[in-house]
Order: sequence, then C-alpha cells, then structure tokens
Amino acid sequence: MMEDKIHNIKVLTIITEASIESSLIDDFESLGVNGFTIIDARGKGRRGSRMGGWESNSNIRIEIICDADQAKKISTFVKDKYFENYAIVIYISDSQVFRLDKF
Amino acid sequence: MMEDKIHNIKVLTIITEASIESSLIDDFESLGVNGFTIIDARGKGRRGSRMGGWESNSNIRIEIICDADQAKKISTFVKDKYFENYAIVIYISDSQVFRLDKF
Amino acid sequence: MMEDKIHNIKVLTIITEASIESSLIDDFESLGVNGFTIIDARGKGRRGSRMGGWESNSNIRIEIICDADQAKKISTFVKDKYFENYAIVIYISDSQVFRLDKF
Amino acid sequence: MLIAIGLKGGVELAKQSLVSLLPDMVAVIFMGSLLTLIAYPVLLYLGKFKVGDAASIAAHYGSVSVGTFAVAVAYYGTKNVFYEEHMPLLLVLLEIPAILVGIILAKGITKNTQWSIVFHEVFLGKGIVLLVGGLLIGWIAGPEGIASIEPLFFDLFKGVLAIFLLEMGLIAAMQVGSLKNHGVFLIAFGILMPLFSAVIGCLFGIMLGMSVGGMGMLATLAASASYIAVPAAMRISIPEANPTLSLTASLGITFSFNVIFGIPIYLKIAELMHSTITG
Amino acid sequence: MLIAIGLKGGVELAKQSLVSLLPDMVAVIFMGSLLTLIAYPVLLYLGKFKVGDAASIAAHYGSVSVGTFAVAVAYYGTKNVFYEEHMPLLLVLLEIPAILVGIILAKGITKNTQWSIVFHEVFLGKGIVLLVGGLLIGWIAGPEGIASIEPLFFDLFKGVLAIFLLEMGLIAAMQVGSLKNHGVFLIAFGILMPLFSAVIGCLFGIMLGMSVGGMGMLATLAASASYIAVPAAMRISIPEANPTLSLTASLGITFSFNVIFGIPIYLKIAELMHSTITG
Amino acid sequence: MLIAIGLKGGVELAKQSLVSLLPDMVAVIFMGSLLTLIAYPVLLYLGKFKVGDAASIAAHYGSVSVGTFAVAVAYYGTKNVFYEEHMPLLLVLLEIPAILVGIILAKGITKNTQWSIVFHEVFLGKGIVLLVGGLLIGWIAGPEGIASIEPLFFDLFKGVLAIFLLEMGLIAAMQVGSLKNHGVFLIAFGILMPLFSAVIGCLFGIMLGMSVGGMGMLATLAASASYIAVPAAMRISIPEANPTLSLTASLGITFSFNVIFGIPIYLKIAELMHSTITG
Ligand SMILES: Nc1ncnc2c1ncn2[C@@H]1O[C@H](COP(=O)(O)O)[C@@H](O)[C@H]1O
Ligand SMILES: Nc1ncnc2c1ncn2[C@@H]1O[C@H](COP(=O)(O)O)[C@@H](O)[C@H]1O
Ligand SMILES: Nc1ncnc2c1ncn2[C@@H]1O[C@H](COP(=O)(O)O)[C@@H](O)[C@H]1O
Ligand code: NA
Ligand code: NA
Ligand code: NA
Repeated sequence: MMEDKIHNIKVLTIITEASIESSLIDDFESLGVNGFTIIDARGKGRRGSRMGGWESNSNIRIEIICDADQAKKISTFVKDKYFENYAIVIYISDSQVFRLDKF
Repeated sequence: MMEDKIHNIKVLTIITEASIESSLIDDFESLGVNGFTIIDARGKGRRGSRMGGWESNSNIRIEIICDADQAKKISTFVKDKYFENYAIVIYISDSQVFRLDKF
Repeated sequence: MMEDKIHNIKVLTIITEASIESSLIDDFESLGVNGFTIIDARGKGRRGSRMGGWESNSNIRIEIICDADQAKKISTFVKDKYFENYAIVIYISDSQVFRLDKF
Repeated sequence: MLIAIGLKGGVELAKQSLVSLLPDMVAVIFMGSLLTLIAYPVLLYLGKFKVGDAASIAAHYGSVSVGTFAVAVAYYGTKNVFYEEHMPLLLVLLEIPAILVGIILAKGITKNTQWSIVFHEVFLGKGIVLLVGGLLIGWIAGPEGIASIEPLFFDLFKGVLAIFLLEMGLIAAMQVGSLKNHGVFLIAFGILMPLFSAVIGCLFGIMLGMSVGGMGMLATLAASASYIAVPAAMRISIPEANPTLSLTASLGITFSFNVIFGIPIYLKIAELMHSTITG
Repeated sequence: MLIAIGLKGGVELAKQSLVSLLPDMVAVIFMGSLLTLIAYPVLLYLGKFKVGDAASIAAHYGSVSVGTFAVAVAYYGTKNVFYEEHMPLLLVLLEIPAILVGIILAKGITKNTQWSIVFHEVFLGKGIVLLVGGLLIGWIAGPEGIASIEPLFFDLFKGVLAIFLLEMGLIAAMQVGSLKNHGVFLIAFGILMPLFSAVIGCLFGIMLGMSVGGMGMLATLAASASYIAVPAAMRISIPEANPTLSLTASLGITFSFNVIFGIPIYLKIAELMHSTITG
Repeated sequence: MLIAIGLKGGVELAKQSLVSLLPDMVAVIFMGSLLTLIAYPVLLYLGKFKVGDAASIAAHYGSVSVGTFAVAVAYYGTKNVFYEEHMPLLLVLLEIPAILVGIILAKGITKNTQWSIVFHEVFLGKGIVLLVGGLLIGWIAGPEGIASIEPLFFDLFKGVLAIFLLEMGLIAAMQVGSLKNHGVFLIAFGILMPLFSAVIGCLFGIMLGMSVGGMGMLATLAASASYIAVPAAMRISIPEANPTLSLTASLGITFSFNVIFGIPIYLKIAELMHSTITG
C-alpha cells in the first residue's frame, strides 16, 4: 500500500477565451507543466458576456495542480502574455494531495 | 509591468438546476455582480439524481470571484430565494488573484 | 429563516477516465456518499493526453462536498482501487457552507 | 425541425391576409385557456394534487407538444391528408395561454410573480425562438423568397424528427420509473385527458369550418401536452410544483400514447364527427 | 442509425418464428467464443503480449463493429445483394460471448470480477440499448406497426452513417500514431485476423445454409472488431490491459481496412466458397 | 459538409492533371492577397480603424466563407448552372494568403509573431482539416474509389448545410447588436466591398477563361468573408484587433447579405460581363 502521506499543493485556475487553448498548451509545455485539466465554460466579465454557442464566443476553465513556485511562475507568464489583449482571469487556491511525486 | 501584488479573495460556487440560469443571471445583475463563469454539470443530491440528458434534468455550476462581503450578500440572497424549492448547493472557498481591481 | 451559520467542510475533487464513471457511482453509494457533481473534462497527465473526442479518451471531474473523515475515507478507497491501473488524480480543499445538515 | 415547421407556416401566412386568420387565432387562444381550466379542477379534486401541481399539470395539457405536431405532419404527409396550412401559427399561439392561466391558478395575479423572467423564459426559450423565427422568415420572404433555402430545411425535417423522437422516447421511458406516487391517476389522466381534448379540438375545428384534416390536426394539438416550453416556465413561476409529476404525465404517458396510438385515432374522430355533422 | 438497424432486424424477426432462428443464434454465439479463443494464443505466444492485453484484444476481435456492419448494409444495398434479414439479431448476439471469454481468459472465473458492473456496462452501453430497443420495437410492432415511423429512421440511416464514418476515420487516424510499441505485429494481426475470421464466417454461413449475401455478411461480422462496446467493458473488467493497444488495432487498423478493402473482399470470398462447395 | 465539398473537389482533381490547374491556383492566391491589400487602406483611412482592426477585417474579406460557397453550390444545383469543378481547390487556396497578408500588414514580418501557432491554428483548424481531407481522399481514390462512401456524404450535404445556415443565422443576428461603434461604416463596407470583390472575381474568371458559372462562383468566393478560419488565426496573431468588429462585419452583415441577395447578383454580374466582353 502506498504510504498515505498528505501533501499541501496549489491549484492554479485560468478562465479565458477558448480560441487561445492551443497557444496556452504550447506555453505549458515550455513551462514544464506536465499535467492540466480543461473544461468548456461560458460567462461574463469586463470584456462582456461570452455565453458560448460557437468557439470564438466561449470560454475554457483550466486547472493546474502544482507547487507554489510553479503556480507563481505560470501565472506570471500567462499574465504578462495575455492579460492585455484577452478576456482572462487567474486565481490560485490551496489543496492537499496523496502522492506528491505525481505533480 | 503591472506590479505583481497578490490579493486574497473568495470563490463562491453554486451548483443548481439548469432551468433557473436566466433567473440567477438577472439576480446577479441586480446584486452588482460583474463577473461569473458557468459550466454544465450533472449530479445527485437530496432532490434525487439529475444526470442530464435534457435541460430540466441537468445542472449548472456557477463560480463567482468576489470579496468576503459580496460572497455573503450573494449567498444569503440566493439561499433565501431558491433553497426551499430548488435543487441547490452553495459553498465558498478562499483564493488569491493578481489584479484586485478586476473584481 | 434558517439561521445563517457557516460551517467548515471539505470539497474532494477526483479527475479521472470517463469510462469508470458508473463504477465510481456504485462505489459512492456503498461508501454512503449522498451527493456528488460530475463535469465532462479533457486534459493531460502521466498517462498521456486525453483530449476528448470520444468516451474512452475523455475525462470526468467529480466533486464531493463532505466532512474531513468522509473525504479521507473516500479518497483512500478510490486510491487503493483505481490509482494503479487508471489515469486519475485526487485533491481535497477546504470550504464553507450554510446548512451543515445537507452534507 | 422547428424552423422547417415555422417556414412552412410563414409561407402560408404570406398567402392569406392576416385578418382572415383572426377568428382562428382568437378561437385557439380561447381553447388553450379552456383546456387548462377544465384540467385544473379534475386534477385538484379527483386527482387530489396540491394547488401548485394541479395548476402546473393543467398548464402542460392546455399547451401543445411540437414533437407530436411534427409526427402528425409526417403521418398526414404519408397519408397525404390535406390540412389548413396555418396550423404552425395556431401551434405557437397555443403555447402561451395555458402558461398564463396556470400561473394565475397557482399564484393569483400577484405582482411578485416574476412575469419578466417568465416571459423571458417562454419567448426566449429555444423552441419558440426557432419556431417564430421560421414563421417570420417565411412570412416576409414569402414562397419565392425562400426558394433557395427551402429544400435544405425540408430534407432535414424527417431526419431531425427521427433523432428527436428517439431522444424523447428514451427520456419518456426513464420517466415511467417515477410513477410511484399518484401513479394510477396520472396514467388514467394521461390517456383520457388527450382523448377528451381531441373531441374539444374537433368541435373547435367544425366551428371554424376547417377541413377533416384541419380538424384532425387541431384535435392533435389539443390532445398534445408540452414537455419543453411549459416545464421551463413552470419551474420558474410555480417553484413548489414537483416537475417530475408533470413530466411523467406529459412526456412519459401522453407523448408516448399520442405518437403510437393517438394521432391515427384523432384523425378518425375528426372523420367521424365531420360526417355525422355535415353528413 | 443503431435504431434503424434494430428496427429492420426486429421487423424481420416478427415474420419468422423464433424457433427457426435458434440454430443460427447458437452457432453465432459459438463462433464469437471460437474467434476469441483462436486470437488469444496467437496474441500471447506470437505477439508476446501480456495476458491482460492478449485477452482484451482477443475479445475485441471475437466481437463485432456495428459501424462496419452498417457500411456493409449500405454497400450490399447499392449492389442489391440479398442477405438473410435476421443479421442484426446475430450482430447483437455476437457482441456478448467475446467479452465473457476475454474476461475469463484474463481473470479466470474469480468472483471478485465486478460482473455486475461489466454487465451494467455491456447491456446498458448506449450502443446496445439502441440496437436492442430497435429490435424489440420492430419485433412487437411488426411491419405495419412501424409504418408511420419507419420512413424517418431509414432516411436518417445514411446521413448518420456518414457522420459516424467521418468521426471514426478521424479517430482511427489519431490511433495510428500510437503504433510504436508492438507496431509491426499489430498491423499484421489487424489485417490477417479479419481475413482469417472471414473464412470462418463463411464456413459457418455454409453450415447454416445461408445465401451468398448471408455468408458475405456473416464473414464481415466475424472479420469486424468492436471499438465501442468491448473497450468499455474491458476497461472495467481487465484494468491492467492497455486500452491504446486494442483500440489502435480494432479501430486504427481493422476498421479502416474493413471499410476500404475488407467488405468487397469478404463478399468475393463468400461467392468463391459458395460456388466451389455448391458448384 | 466540408468533407462532401472536399470529396467533390478531390474527385475532379483526379480527372485533370495538376499542371493544367496551376495558372488558376496562382491567380487565386494573387487575388486573395490583392483583395486584402485593397480593403486595408479603405478601412484604415476611410473607416478610421486602428491598424490592428483594419488588417484583421481586411484579412476576413480577402479570405472566403465555406458556408457561402456551400449555399452557392446548392443554388447553382437548383438552377443547374455548370461551373468548373475544381472550385473547392481554389476555395482552400483562398483561405491562406489573406491571413498572411493581414498579419504582415499589422505586425510587419517580425519573428516574434508565433508563426508556428498561427499555422497550427490555420492548418489544424477543424474546417480546413475536413476540407483538405476530403480533397485528398477524393483525389487519391478518384471517382470509382469513393463509389461506396460517396452517396452517404452527398445525401448528408444538404441536411448539414441547413443546420449550419440556421446556426450562422442566429449568431449573425446576435452580432448585429454590437454595431454601435463604427456601425454605419461597417454596414456600408459589409455590402459594398463584396460587390466590388465580385467584379474583381469576374475579371479573374475571364482572365482564366472560365465558364459563366465559373466566373459567378469565383465572384462569390471573392465576395465572401471568412468567419471561422480567419477569426481564429487573427485572435492569435493580431491580439489587439477587436474580434467583435470583424465578426459583426463578416458574419452579421456580409454573410447575411450574400446568402439572401448576393449569390444571385454575382451570377448576374458574371452573365453580364461574360456577354459584354465575349458578346
Ligand atoms: N468575477 C468573476 N467571477 C467568475 N468568473 C469571472 C469573473 N470575471 C470574469 N470571469 C470569467 O473570465 C472570463 C473573462 O473575464 P474578463 O477578462 O473580465 O472579460 C469571463 O468570460 C468569465 O467567464
Ligand atoms: N454532497 C455533494 N457534493 C457535491 N455535489 C452535490 C452534493 N450534494 C448535492 N450536490 C449537487 O447539487 C445538486 C442539487 O443538490 P440537492 O439540492 O441536494 O438535490 C445535485 O444535483 C448535485 O449536482
Ligand atoms: N498536474 C495536473 N493538474 C491538473 N490536472 C491534472 C494534472 N495531472 C493530471 N491531471 C488530470 O488527471 C488526468 C489523469 O492524470 P494521470 O493519471 O496523471 O494521467 C489527466 O488526464 C488530467 O485531466
Ligand atoms: Na393540449
Ligand atoms: Na469479429
Ligand atoms: Na473574400
């Protein structure tokens, strides 16, 4: 049985335009992110309502489980590259996982 | 470069019936909520299983990034208006964001 | 009016292969879990990229609002049963709810 | 599919002056309200339902099901039975009165009913938007206008109808499961009410001087119960009504009954009443 | 599409007494198990696969692909080749034995295999529900019964088949990417096994006194490998089996081979064996 | 639908040697760039748009809309007007130059433009993959090769086109809402630019010795503005361009104008210019 140690980690959540998904995935690879989860979403923010229907009007919600430094590194990179021209929000929350080696 | 100050904020999550989405969006507007994210979902709760398939049997998961007071105000309003007759759960979690001015 | 007491609870999140959804739901029943929310997702992890398109290549994200003991019990059960052969990650976060009796 | 029905109706509309259709339109709105007002007491006193449930189910049966209408259109097509072309217009009109009467029965005309949300839900509901959209395009463009687009939509009609039926069938089957409470009454109501409504529909048909096919179609509209537009409106305006009850009845029982047995029966009733009265 | 195939089969079923079909049904269940039992050792010893993978891939090839059958139905239609109408029934029967044999090969008949979940997954899998549903409706309603609904489903058949093929084609292409490990053997197996199975299928066809078209169709069923129903069942019952392997073979290689080359070849094999033996 | 168009084009391609098509291909790439270069200054100086917006909108109008082409194919079908069969090939070629020219206009040829992502987005965009995929399959398999699969796709063509039109119509309607800023100019541009481009298209048609139908089709391609492939590419390569502006113009105004009035007009322009010049 794997010893059941619990480890504190961060969950970085990015909610942004669906049209930059492939660009973000490329960024993640270069940033050494080895895992992420993407969910289709819709919503409203400063850049108006994006209630879906077709790609250029729908959002994606990306979760990345990582440690505090990676969370900082990724969010800063994404902030500098996309905040100015794209509809995007980023928040970081605390969480616990079983196997630290996985992330 | 925007100065990288991190701010503590709340993430209010509402999981409820898809059929009251437009009613909730109207409530958000009157409550001064300027941003939210909605995701289609399915699930099971006290009011039985709502595993989707068509609208009156599927759920939506709404996230609102806001400060503690707003979270309290919104959740109390939604609780009083919908808890009694609708399948609904609400939970509030802590999180950090970059640009406070956005929320 | 229900008295507005806020209670601390846990949100257990499981991200795994869509193909074991019915097996997991059966497990939840036997573990006495009376509520959960499931969202379709896609992503990448140690077992390669599962970017959706059809069932055996897409993921599901399951949320269970429960107390600390239940969170531990469920995650240990799921870990022992699925970690070895399936693409799966589990994390537990803190949150607050209104009506404790609901969970 | 909804657009195709709307387009057909709209094109016909363009051919006739709206004035000539006025009597039909008023009669149909009256019929929708009448059916709801008849169903309510039956559900409340005979069925012993709570006020909210009785009003909600009554509204479902006072309204119509576009799916049932579409199957009837295909059926009348194979049997090439003629029917007045402005039926789609009457269909749209029949959606609304039942909802209003239902809400008033449950809530009285208090101002705190979120009328704005209800209207938003009813008129912006996907089904109605497509239907009315088709009607408008057909009406403005008129027969020649939509010549280039028309063939596309009508080819599509049958295919989409099949998928729609399949989906509704599956969901209807799932509904039957939740028949535990009020089971027996709901089954009886789900079959007898449509038959009764069909007779009322034929009477209105005769009153409006419609053809046999027209009477059959109007009877089918009267006998059909909504399971998309009305449930959405009820969920918001009569929250205390249990949605599973009304859906089990309108979709589980009545929709299945109508699609398999109902449609041919209502045509026979129309033929029968037509011959006896004009015979 | 599945419903359409089911409907066709069900209508034919209603015409023949079930008893007369019994031999075909038993033979086909035997064939499904036989093919799985033949494929397993080939994969284990020749292909050097682990027990779990060998059993899972064998189960895929002992089972059938509804998509391949649908393309064959369209192809036989254009060539108007007659074939026994109760093929859809045999198709459904062929889905099951391979899965059971595969699990027993991998797990032995231990009680901790979640048989309930496996059956739940197999019988409640969307594909099988639609297919069996269509069969039942067709059988109960019989030819006249489904007259009003029939045209809808068959118009739809070709359209949906096209979308299905397109989707499968894209996914098949993606599969080819993961051919690194066991690549060469999988390609050989993915082409030779179907050809071998086709011959077995024809033999069974002759044994059951089927027409040339019937033999060709049975050969196609034998040669086709499942990529929806079986993968889902395997994922739960043989978790250690690597799903990419079996999917690459059954979808990436065999499905593409069957749809482009296989179907006409199997018909020719049937014609050849038919003439030599009855010649 | 895209595959069907691709298949048709591919089959025709197989019939002609690629060399004979070379002049058409080069001319079309030149036309795409030319239209973008003409639209840019008009938008920048007349329309007073920012550089990013002007370049993005120009790229939309230098490119093509597959939807408009599909409606034209259906329209020419009903009027059975002949047109050169390799149009789908020209369609695909027209997608690309406008995007490159647009990016260069906005960004200059700096290396930090993520050319890799842009190409990834353009060539792996779902639309182009299906279209080019169809072309390739049609070209390799040739007319007989796709005999068995062909009927499926062409039956499907009309149905899917209808759903596509419906969806685009709804979205186009929503676009019109955001006409506040730059409203009037956009409406004028959205109607005059396509008409102007149609004339350019006819001139190229004459230059390439095409039939009247060919000229009409080329004019339609020139007049159509992209609303799926280009917006996606622009969103990545010219982030500062406001997507609502270009989408309102290309989808809200130009697509609606083309589908309802444009296509017949462009055919008339082609007939007119054909008779005057060859008259
Ligand atoms: N306060 C908020 N709470 C939750 N989601 C938000 C919030 N603000 C923005 N979003 C999401 O982020 C997307 C882009 O936001 P914005 O950049 O403000 O337009 C929106 O479409 C929403 O889906
Ligand atoms: N304990 C829980 N954990 C996660 N989601 C839940 C839980 N309880 C309820 N839900 C979700 O909230 C919806 C409504 O819950 P209820 O009001 O209890 O019927 C359900 O359909 C689930 O999607
Ligand atoms: N670091 C991560 N952050 C977010 N999601 C992840 C992460 N790692 C894995 N996942 C999700 O969990 C699924 C299975 O992960 P794995 O077991 O590592 O293959 C992946 O398909 C992702 O959807
Ligand atoms: Na009714
Ligand atoms: Na097989
Ligand atoms: Na153009």
